[in-house]
Amino acid sequence: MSRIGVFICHCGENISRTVDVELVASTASQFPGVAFATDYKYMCSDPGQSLIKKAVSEHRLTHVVVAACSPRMHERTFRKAVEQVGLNPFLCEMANIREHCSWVHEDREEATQKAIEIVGMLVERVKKNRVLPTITVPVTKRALVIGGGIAGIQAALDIADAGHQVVLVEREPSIGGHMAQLSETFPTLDCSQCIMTPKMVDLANHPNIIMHTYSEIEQVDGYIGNFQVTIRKKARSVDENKCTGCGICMTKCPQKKIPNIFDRNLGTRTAIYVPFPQAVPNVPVIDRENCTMFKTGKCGVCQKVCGPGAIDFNQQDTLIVEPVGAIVVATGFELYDITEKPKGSPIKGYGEFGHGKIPDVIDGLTFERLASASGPTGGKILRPSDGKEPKQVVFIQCVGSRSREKGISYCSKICCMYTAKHTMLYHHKVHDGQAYVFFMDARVPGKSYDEFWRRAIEEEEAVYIRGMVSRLYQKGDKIVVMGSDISVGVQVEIEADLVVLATAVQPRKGADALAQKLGISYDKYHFYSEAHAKLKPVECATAGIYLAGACQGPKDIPDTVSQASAAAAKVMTLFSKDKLEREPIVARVKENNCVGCFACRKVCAYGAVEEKEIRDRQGNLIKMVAYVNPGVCAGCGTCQATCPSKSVELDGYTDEQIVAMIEAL
Amino acid sequence: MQKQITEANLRLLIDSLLLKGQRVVGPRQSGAMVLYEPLSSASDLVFNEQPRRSAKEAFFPICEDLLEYRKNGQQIDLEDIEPSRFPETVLIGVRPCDAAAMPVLDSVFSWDYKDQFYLERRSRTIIIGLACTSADDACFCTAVGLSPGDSKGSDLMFSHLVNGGFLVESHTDKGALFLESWKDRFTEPDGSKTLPLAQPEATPFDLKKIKGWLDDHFEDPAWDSIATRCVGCGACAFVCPACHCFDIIDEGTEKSGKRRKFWDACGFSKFTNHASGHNPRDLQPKRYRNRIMHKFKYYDDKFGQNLCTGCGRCIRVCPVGIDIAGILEEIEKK
Amino acid sequence: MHTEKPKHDFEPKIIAFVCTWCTYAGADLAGTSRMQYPANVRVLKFPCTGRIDPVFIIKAFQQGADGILISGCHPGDCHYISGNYHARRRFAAFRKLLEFIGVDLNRIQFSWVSAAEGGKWVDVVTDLTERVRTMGPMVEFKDLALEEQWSGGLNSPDLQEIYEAM
Amino acid sequence: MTQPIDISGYTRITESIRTEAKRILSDGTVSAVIGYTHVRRKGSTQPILITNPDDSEKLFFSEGCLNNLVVYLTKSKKDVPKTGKIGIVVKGCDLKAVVGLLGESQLKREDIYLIGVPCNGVLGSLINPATELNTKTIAAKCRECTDRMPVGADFVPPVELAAMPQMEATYSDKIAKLEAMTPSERWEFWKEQFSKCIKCYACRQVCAFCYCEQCVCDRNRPQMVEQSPRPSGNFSWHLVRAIHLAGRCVGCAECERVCPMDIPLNLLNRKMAMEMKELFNSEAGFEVREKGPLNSYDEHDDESFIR
Repeated sequence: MSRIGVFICHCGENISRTVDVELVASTASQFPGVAFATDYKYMCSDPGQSLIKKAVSEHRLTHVVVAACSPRMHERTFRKAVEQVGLNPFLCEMANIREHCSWVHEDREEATQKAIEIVGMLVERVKKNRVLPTITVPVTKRALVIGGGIAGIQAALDIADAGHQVVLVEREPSIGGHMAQLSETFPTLDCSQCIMTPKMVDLANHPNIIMHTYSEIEQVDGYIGNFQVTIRKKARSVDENKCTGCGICMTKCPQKKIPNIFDRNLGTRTAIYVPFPQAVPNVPVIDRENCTMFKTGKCGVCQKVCGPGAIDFNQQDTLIVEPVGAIVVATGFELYDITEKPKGSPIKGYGEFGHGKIPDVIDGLTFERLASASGPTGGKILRPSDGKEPKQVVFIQCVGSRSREKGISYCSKICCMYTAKHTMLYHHKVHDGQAYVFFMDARVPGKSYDEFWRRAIEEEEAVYIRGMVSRLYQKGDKIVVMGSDISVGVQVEIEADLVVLATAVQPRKGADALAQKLGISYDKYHFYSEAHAKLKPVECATAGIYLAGACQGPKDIPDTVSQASAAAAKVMTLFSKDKLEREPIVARVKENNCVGCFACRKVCAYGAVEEKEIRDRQGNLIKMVAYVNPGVCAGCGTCQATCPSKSVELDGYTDEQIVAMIEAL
Repeated sequence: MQKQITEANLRLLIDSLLLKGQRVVGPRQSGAMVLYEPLSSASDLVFNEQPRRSAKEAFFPICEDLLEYRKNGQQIDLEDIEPSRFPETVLIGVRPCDAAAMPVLDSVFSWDYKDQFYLERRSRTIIIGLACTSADDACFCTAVGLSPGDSKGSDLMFSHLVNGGFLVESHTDKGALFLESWKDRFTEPDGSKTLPLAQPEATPFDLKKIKGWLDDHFEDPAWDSIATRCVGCGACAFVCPACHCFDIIDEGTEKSGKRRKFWDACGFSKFTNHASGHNPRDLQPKRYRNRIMHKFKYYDDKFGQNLCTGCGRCIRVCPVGIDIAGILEEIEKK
Repeated sequence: MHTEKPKHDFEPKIIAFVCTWCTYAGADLAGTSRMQYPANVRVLKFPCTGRIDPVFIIKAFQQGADGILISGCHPGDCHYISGNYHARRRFAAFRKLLEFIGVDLNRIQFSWVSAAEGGKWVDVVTDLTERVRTMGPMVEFKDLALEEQWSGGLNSPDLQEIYEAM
Repeated sequence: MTQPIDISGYTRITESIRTEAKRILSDGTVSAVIGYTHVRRKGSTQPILITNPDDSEKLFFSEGCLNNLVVYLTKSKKDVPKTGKIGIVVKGCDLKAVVGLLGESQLKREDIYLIGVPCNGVLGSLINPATELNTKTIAAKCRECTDRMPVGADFVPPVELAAMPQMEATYSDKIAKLEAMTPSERWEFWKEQFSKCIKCYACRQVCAFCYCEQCVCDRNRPQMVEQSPRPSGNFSWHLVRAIHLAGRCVGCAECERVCPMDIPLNLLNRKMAMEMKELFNSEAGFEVREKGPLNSYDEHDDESFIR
């Protein structure tokens, strides 16, 4: 038999002005199961809480209802109070008679009657409340960072500096990502590699960081605090432990004409290669598609010249399982390849700019390589077709981006700034050259950004033309760019030597497949979705997984680094305790009743529902049932409303509790 | 005592009963089927079709209240249903296979515990049977020792006369009293012939032999082959004139509610479910076995009667075509 | 402030099923903003509209609700990612069923009320209350509760008299 | 005008079923076959489970083979052996239930061997089984059947279906009539129907989709649905069943057929199926679906009813 205590708060006069609190208390004292009821001026005050605690002890109360303000305000306060006198906090409920009653009704009689009914409802509910023990989940204090670009590097360094082990997985043979490809960076024009390479070296040398390059995520199991990540380490054909990075293999490799992808195919590389000279780790990889040994079985020059004997043609992919407690996803972006319509992509091709057909129509990243001192031209702006210095360069913004009809309706965010930067770099390197920019609007908010853009126009003499390019074609060694200047309403025609397209920023190919392995959600462009656009911008809805950088949406370097550090901070918060405590409002499966239709799993947004085998004592499989992982369940209860037999029940919001409230009305 | 009544007089009689405030229950059209229901006028009466449900619900309703509770502050008020308030009822046009079940049911309802709810209704009701003139291939009253003209359970027995009207025979004091108090409506028999009785195709079972087999074959593979097909609904039990299992449950809220008694069926999987979760009749053949055992062995052991009047209703409604007459035939041959 | 409120013959009972993150918070905001609305509504708090089972609606009608409000987060704002989307489908279907068996859908209101929309909460509750007030009591389910199968009823004419006499 | 329906093919179907059943039982393809067999009453049938190849002769197919045998494959029928592969005779309409159950993790395709029956229709009821199949006695579902040939079965008797006479769809007609009524007229209609219910649960027990271990309506803590067979509890029961079947019911109409009180239960299910189609463009039973319409969603679902 329950012995319920009901405590009616006056809230100064906030409640008592419109609600006859004494009447509510005296009526409540007559409710079945109520052992004690009283009212007090400020229930949340120290003396108020003491009053409750004393009553719990003196009247041997089993449940408590505090009728006061919104539970969103003080539920925690009162639950803590009853916990101090030995009552499970979940045996205390609040009846909201302030926000939902005294403040919104003037008629004293009506408000009092409503308050009595609200209290009655909660009294019936609390009778059905059960003791809920706090759920604790152990935390493995190791983090996985997926992606070795600036976002991944920053997040990994921050977490590692805090004293936790980090496993970093990079798909390419070297970390560095796109930032390693850039020439100079806005808005300060400092050399990208100068600020990037030290960080790469820091990462490689960090005692807390395990780096797996040329590796991919194979499988992710588990949940917050307890993930098991299987990593596929692709066969490099070079033993990382033996290789000294001397580079003789590359010098001797007879296959020298392979387009260098890192240089956007402008330069060439060998079949055994490091993507770029400052690569970390400085261990080459054999490109098996182009290696003579792999193609014909004859060559093996690299093996012969390698002193330490690091070359291993028989190396196989290996699978490594790493236990981690948190995952930072930092897989970055790629530029929209407008050469042709990508197969199976919802995004339409952009044939009209001649990219892929006219050699001197290049994209922004290619321009970065041209401008980079370590690039294929040594930092000279020379056009790809004939190596001549272009005197007229046309930059076209918003190629692909902000084009609903082409399938990408978002703004790629970084192009306005990098195009402005490109015009400056160009002007610095080709003093007699002229840069033209076709743009829709300039979107340059950010510290020192607008100033930077203005500088490009005002000091570096870039000509900005508001309007889009309608046609572009090769004429002799020139590229004729036709467009309209809508600010003055005239047609413009420019004979350019080089055209640079600011193509859209897109998530990495395969972002969706990775998301499915991780159990995180993504938008229609395959950018990963944060749990809340404003308040949880780095958390995924799946607990324990965090986002950093452009994989979540187009971002420039400052934003990326900020988000990476933020993600790291979230990981550190998670790692600050040995065990994760969470509110025990989670769904539980009644395995006796469950028939395993898994409707619950179909509606669970968190992937919290797993399959569980029920076996008899002899070990024979009796049936498969659903199992809700309490570490993953967020407590929304959609599973219960979906389950036809109500074999899954949300603690704290059971059918018994809810029906009790309905029946009290 | 034999009398005779014309159809017109019967209708007048029913209307007079209704006017007097008596409840008259008889077969009447209810949608596409015929059910035993209270008549609002004599013209409601339908004689040519067997009602879909048996007449047992006149004494053993589908659902009835037993008591009402109300919490008043900290105290609980109980209010019992007073069986003496049940209305005086004339149950008319009852098929012999339905009427015959009443004396059988009386045994169980007045055995160790006197069920006032059943017995009070029973004592306030006069049963007027009506001899059957048509049968279908599900009917098998003749196979279980009854006949389409059987007066078992009827206070008065009506038989159709060839030229219309009914021959009326009284079989109990209650019947005689009824004839006496409405004597204006009845006339002396004029020797008219009654319509020939229905002739169900069924040949009589050797019920002793069947029981003998049941006595020894609680465990038998035959149960699986008979009843694996049973889907476990209560249709057979609910249309049966003799099935009498019920459940009692409190329905209502924390504040007030009612204790209710309603039909239950041994075919339901939860029928024998224990609070522990254990179910001694865990599979459907065990449940169906109980249906046969109860009807032809347990009840016989206890009361010397069996719980089947051959009305054939369960055969007609069974979703999976289980034919109790066919099963008895099968057992008999064993 | 204190205008004389009109007294009505019929005060409908309105039961609101709301999610805790948006609509409950929106109703809280209406309170902190001291907005006024009819006192007929009783609020049942759920973690998410995804938790609201259609059976609760039937139960509420059986317990005498004259009007029902189901309200949660706007699409895309669900605290639990997609609970409100599931609820939207579930109730799109269930209301069709209710309509088909003869429940006047004017008695059921669905709404999205965010934590910032105290004013919308007031509007929704006020409109529903006023609408249901003009419709009168929801008698269907209440009458049903009093109905018996004939054999279980005690309602013969003379018994009625006896009861009335008592 | 009542027209006869040509079911001359059923004899050859019967032969074909027997041969196939014998074959798959003999060669060990299956451990049991679920089919139809004769009963004492002329024209009536009942389901049978055979394990001996010689018993194949007991199988047959006729216009009286109304049952959706798929219910025996579900977990609610615990006494049907669940070891080994089971052969089952299915009409096109029944096969849709198999498809639905596959999507709900209740069956594995490799565990069943489907003997599909080309079907010209079955009777509406077996209360008077010795009835000729014609446009009047045919089951309402057969009037608007589009699944006469079972698609995706492992074996289909090589029998050409006779042409069917034109028949008007009765469900959509009745639904339209109900929809044209006022709410209170509809309420009165259903009140009369549901008041007849005696809670025998035949509708639930024959349903291939009512495979719950514990029906929510049998639960008493809390009592979500009143168990007593009174109009009030009956209403809740049929509403809960309709909403639980919405988007899942494949329209085999067994619930309606077996109701001893003749409640037009399939009207509810057809209505919900129509709504599922209209609202979510979803139809049950045509393909194995990972998610049904009521456990999935689309961000752009209609919300014109939401304020």
